[in-house]
Amino acid sequence: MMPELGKYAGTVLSAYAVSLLLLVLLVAASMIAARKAARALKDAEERRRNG
Amino acid sequence: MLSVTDLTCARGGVPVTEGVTFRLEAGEALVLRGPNGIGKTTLLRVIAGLAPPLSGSVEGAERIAYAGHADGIKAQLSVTENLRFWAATFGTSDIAPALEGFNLGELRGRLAGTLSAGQKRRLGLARLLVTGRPVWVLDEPTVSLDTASVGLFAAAVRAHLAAGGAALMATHIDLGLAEARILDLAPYKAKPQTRASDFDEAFL
Amino acid sequence: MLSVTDLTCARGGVPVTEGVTFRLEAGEALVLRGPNGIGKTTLLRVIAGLAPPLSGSVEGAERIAYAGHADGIKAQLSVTENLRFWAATFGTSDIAPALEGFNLGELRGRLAGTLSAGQKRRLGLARLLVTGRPVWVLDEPTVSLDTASVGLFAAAVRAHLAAGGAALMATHIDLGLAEARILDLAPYKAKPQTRASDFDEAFL
Amino acid sequence: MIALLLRDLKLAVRAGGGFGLALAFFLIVTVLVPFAVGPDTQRLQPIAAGVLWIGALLACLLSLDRMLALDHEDGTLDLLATAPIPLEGVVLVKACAHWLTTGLPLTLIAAPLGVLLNLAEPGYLWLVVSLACGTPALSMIGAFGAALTVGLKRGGLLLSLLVLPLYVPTLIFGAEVARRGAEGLETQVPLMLLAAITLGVLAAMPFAAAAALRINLR
Amino acid sequence: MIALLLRDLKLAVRAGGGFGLALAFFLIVTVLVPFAVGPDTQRLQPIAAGVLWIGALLACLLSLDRMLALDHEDGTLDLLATAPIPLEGVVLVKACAHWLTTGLPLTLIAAPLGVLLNLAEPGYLWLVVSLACGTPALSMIGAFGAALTVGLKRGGLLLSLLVLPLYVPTLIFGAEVARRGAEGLETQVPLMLLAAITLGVLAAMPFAAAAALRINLR
Amino acid sequence: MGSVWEYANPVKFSRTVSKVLPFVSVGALACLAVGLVWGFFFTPEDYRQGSTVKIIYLHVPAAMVAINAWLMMLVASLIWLVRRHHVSALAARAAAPVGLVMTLIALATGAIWGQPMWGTWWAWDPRLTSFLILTLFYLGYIALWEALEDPDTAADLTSVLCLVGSVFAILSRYAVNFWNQGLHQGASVMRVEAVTGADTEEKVSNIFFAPLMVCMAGFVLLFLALVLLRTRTEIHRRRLKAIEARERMA
Ligand code: HEM
Ligand SMILES: Nc1ncnc2c1ncn2[C@@H]1O[C@H](COP(=O)(O)OP(=O)(O)OP(=O)(O)O)[C@@H](O)[C@H]1O
Ligand SMILES: Nc1ncnc2c1ncn2[C@@H]1O[C@H](COP(=O)(O)OP(=O)(O)OP(=O)(O)O)[C@@H](O)[C@H]1O
Ligand SMILES: [Mg+2]
Ligand SMILES: [Mg+2]
Repeated sequence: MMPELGKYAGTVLSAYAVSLLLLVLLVAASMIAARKAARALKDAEERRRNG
Repeated sequence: MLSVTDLTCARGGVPVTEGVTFRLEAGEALVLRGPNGIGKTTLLRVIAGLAPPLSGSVEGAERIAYAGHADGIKAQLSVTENLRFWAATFGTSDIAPALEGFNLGELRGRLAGTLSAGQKRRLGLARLLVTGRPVWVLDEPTVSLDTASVGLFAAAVRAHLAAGGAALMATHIDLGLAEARILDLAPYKAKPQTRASDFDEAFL
Repeated sequence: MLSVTDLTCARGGVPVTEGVTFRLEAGEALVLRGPNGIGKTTLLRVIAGLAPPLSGSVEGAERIAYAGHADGIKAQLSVTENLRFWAATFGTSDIAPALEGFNLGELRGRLAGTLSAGQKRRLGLARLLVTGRPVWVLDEPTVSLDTASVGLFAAAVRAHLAAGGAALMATHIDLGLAEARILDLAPYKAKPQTRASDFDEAFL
Repeated sequence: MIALLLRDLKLAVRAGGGFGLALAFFLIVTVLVPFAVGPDTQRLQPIAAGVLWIGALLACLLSLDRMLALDHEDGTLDLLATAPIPLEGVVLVKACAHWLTTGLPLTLIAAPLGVLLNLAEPGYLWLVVSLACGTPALSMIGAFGAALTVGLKRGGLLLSLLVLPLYVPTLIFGAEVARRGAEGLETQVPLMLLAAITLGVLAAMPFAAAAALRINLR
Repeated sequence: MIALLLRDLKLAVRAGGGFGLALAFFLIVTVLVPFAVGPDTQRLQPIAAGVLWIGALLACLLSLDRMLALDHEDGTLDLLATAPIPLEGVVLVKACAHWLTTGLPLTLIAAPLGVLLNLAEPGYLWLVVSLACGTPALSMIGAFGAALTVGLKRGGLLLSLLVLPLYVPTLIFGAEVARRGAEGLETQVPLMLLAAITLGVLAAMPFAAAAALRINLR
Repeated sequence: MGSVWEYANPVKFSRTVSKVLPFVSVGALACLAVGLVWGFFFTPEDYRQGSTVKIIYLHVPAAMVAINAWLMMLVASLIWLVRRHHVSALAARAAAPVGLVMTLIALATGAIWGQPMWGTWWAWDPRLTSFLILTLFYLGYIALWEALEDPDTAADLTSVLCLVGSVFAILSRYAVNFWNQGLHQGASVMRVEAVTGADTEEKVSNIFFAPLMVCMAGFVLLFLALVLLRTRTEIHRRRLKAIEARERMA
């Protein structure tokens, strides 16, 4: 399955690893922040309606 | 001289006072009152043109001399140097009446940094006299002043009114200005439900 | 609790007040009075141990909680975080009475930077309650406070006195503490001829 | 406006006003460089012009936060904003006072400091010329940065962060003039470009800075 | 004391607290150097270690004035002086918090920045080691400088001026370690000396700093 | 359907985002997966660069998005300054960290690529240098947003910074070009062009070009999805702040 990367295997793989890691971190951070904000907002809206 | 119409002021994006309306004519003084946090400072800054109102309008802002909590006094300049600078900035030149009016004659050569809290405050108030502006807008002008100095201040305000000026002051203590009208801000407190506009509703 | 003997204080190398002597027992309050520039701030800083006296002595300085013009409040921390920090520093831990005593319950989660002048001052005074120190030394504690808050302050001082504490305060306005003794600083004003010691005479 | 300029100069010269500190900082950075990179002439000479430009730029940068922040803290800016002079003028005057107390002395002292780094003979003139042309732009760009960060407590480091990338074009052309001068090459083109940047900045920046200041004051 | 440390760290991380700005400044100085001295590898490589050390030192220096001045302005220092903890401890904790928010991140980011200046291969390890050993001394000496200048409005530049000469020994040995490391020479001796300086400073400086602070408070 | 400005209403914007976001995210994911797998597994090696060509599928799209993110922020800032739509300012704020990460990816992959190709991690080539300066602008922009507390003030000041910064970014680009030609005779510039430009334009068109385009689409969609999501987050935060403020006042 793995293509033959030759003598540059380390280079190519590390480039992919670094990029994907950064992307995943960014996406994860965005999603966590979105969820946190949405939940906090929902709580607040409920508090407002009830109290 | 100064006319405020239906003014709504916000602090940190939240309306604090709303619907404030009043007129100030030459020779009149108006004292703002209200508990801590009601929005006196906010209102005065809006009136002086330092912050934009959320709605409503102020006429005559260009006639205002403003004095807030901070005095705009340089510690490394002497009392006269400080006053001269402000006089030059406002296009006047005579600082003698200011020195006299607030009893600063003895301190004239002192560096402002070596004054006590009350002396510094007197210097800050003396600045008003050199601006030559007809409308004084003052935020807690008598903080740290002793009784004699409060008297000096009241006399200065009276003289200013007599000369056709006007004054708007926020304070918690009695200034000894019996002739001043009083405006209590408590009834103007913004209701929490207020909406500035439907469009940006989510933010206000 | 606190005893001050023949204290001479200097500011900028010049003696300001001299020969101040008094004792403060548990349950007593003493109010310092005097016109602007007489040397109240200077005296209080010496008593609190922040500045050395020119002569004379202070006993009981280590029992003092001092509150000056600046409140030691961090704008980026919330009200409770500010109080907790000071409680931890003074080795106490309960901040609830302080919040309650100065009516800060509603503001507890606010960043201190977003408080109005009077609200910030209340927080600064609440700090006294978490120090657990018996002697309060306060410099113009009620600056910017409205009447209701001055009442809170007076009640807090009374409770402190009743619990065996003592308080020394400099102020220009009436605190509503009828039981407090008053010490007028005017008679203690340093004579210009005063010499600290023969040796350093040339410099003073 | 003249009163403001005079006051600023007076304040700078008074004790604790900070006049001379930029100079001293410049001196010290220049002195530290040989300690850090080693004392060889062959190493120092080629980098001398560049190091002097960086030193001047940093010295300028570090004195920026005094320009507006002090006046903001004690309320002077609030009062100036209600005074009958335009805020653009205030900013321009402040940048001017900054240049007179920082950029000008830096330019004058750069040549003697060049000796410490074994700057090549023909470089002295061009170093001084490039600094004289470039430092006004540094002061004016700095005024913009100071206006952006004026409300922040100790915004000094943030100010540096915002301003440094804006300094890049000035630095490149300025250092290029000095470097080419030291190597005896032609300096006309970068000098023209440097002058163009300075003029453009002086013409346009006061408006941006005044806008930022107005936003910060409200 | 722990409360103080935690509070300082919290303040540093809060919005506007200034955490990360020293890093950014370090980055920027490193980036600007090639603009000033030219892009040649042959020119950059020999000065890389030294420039990185100077950059770290300046970044550290610029964040010093926050250490005590903010606490002085709002009266916290007055109150800490009357609190039941020794002033020496306060100073030490402050220096510690400064190192955690400045020196440590600078050390960690120095290696990637070395790439920009084409630092020679073997130099990376030694650069990091020398910074790790040296930056605590920088923070502690800085605390002393901050204590000396704490009463002054915008004492920042004066602070730099006072502290820079005190930084010279640390800089010399630290840069020497990094430079020798990059050139593949032996680094034992300067490293030992650097460590000795750091230990000595950590042991003695808190007392000097607390004394200076006491004088400034009265 | 009325004018575009309707979407400047935060409520309407949030609602639209909720509807659109799933499609955009799925599209982004699909394009990225297809493009990267295609590129990584099913393209041959370049005869000169060996397997390192495969880095192109990350490097080039990231670089493109990084530059265009700044452009988008510039436009959004202008809209905020002129029309004062909060959503616009918040979108600019939301885009900045995404742009920064893209810049970092371009820098990192470029550096890793440069090691075998040019024998160095980093050279002061004008293009690389301008990119580094762009990173600095992103950092400053984000730091300014974080440092200011009042949201409207922050929006105004960052917008002004964005405008002025854009002018200076362009100036820097010319300055850097001038600076490096002067000394280097454009050696590394030539090499970037030789290794990349020519190859990408010509040879790439058949084998490398198609997956590159798919990756490009994937990155753009990802950027879009992230900006929409983060803008909505910012709106929520803002709303939360407003509600808390009201509670305080009541
Ligand atoms: C840290 C180093 C590098 C950085 C910061 C960098 C940055 C960039 C930038 C900004 C672009 C422009 C995208 C555009 O204009 O749309 C680009 C394109 C490109 N880069 Fe790099 N690069 C780096 C190293 C490399 C290396 C080492 C190679 C290959 C040997 C390379 C190959 C390419 C290719 C093929 C393109 C596309 C060119 C085109 O669109 O015509 N880059 N890079
Ligand atoms: N930066 C801020 N963000 C949010 N709310 C704020 C901010 N600054 C002040 N406030 C709030 O706005 C309200 C009005 O404050 P303002 O300073 O105008 O009150 P004030 O009437 O002057 O009070 P005082 O008598 O205590 O000076 C207060 O409730 C205060 O808590
Ligand atoms: N740094 C200084 N150098 C010289 N004299 C000073 C300095 N600071 C204050 N003074 C003088 O010392 C005297 C005492 O000042 P202090 O601040 O103690 O007065 P105070 O009683 O607290 O006045 P206030 O009621 O106005 O606060 C004043 O006359 C003041 O002018
Ligand atoms: Mg107020
Ligand atoms: Mg006093």
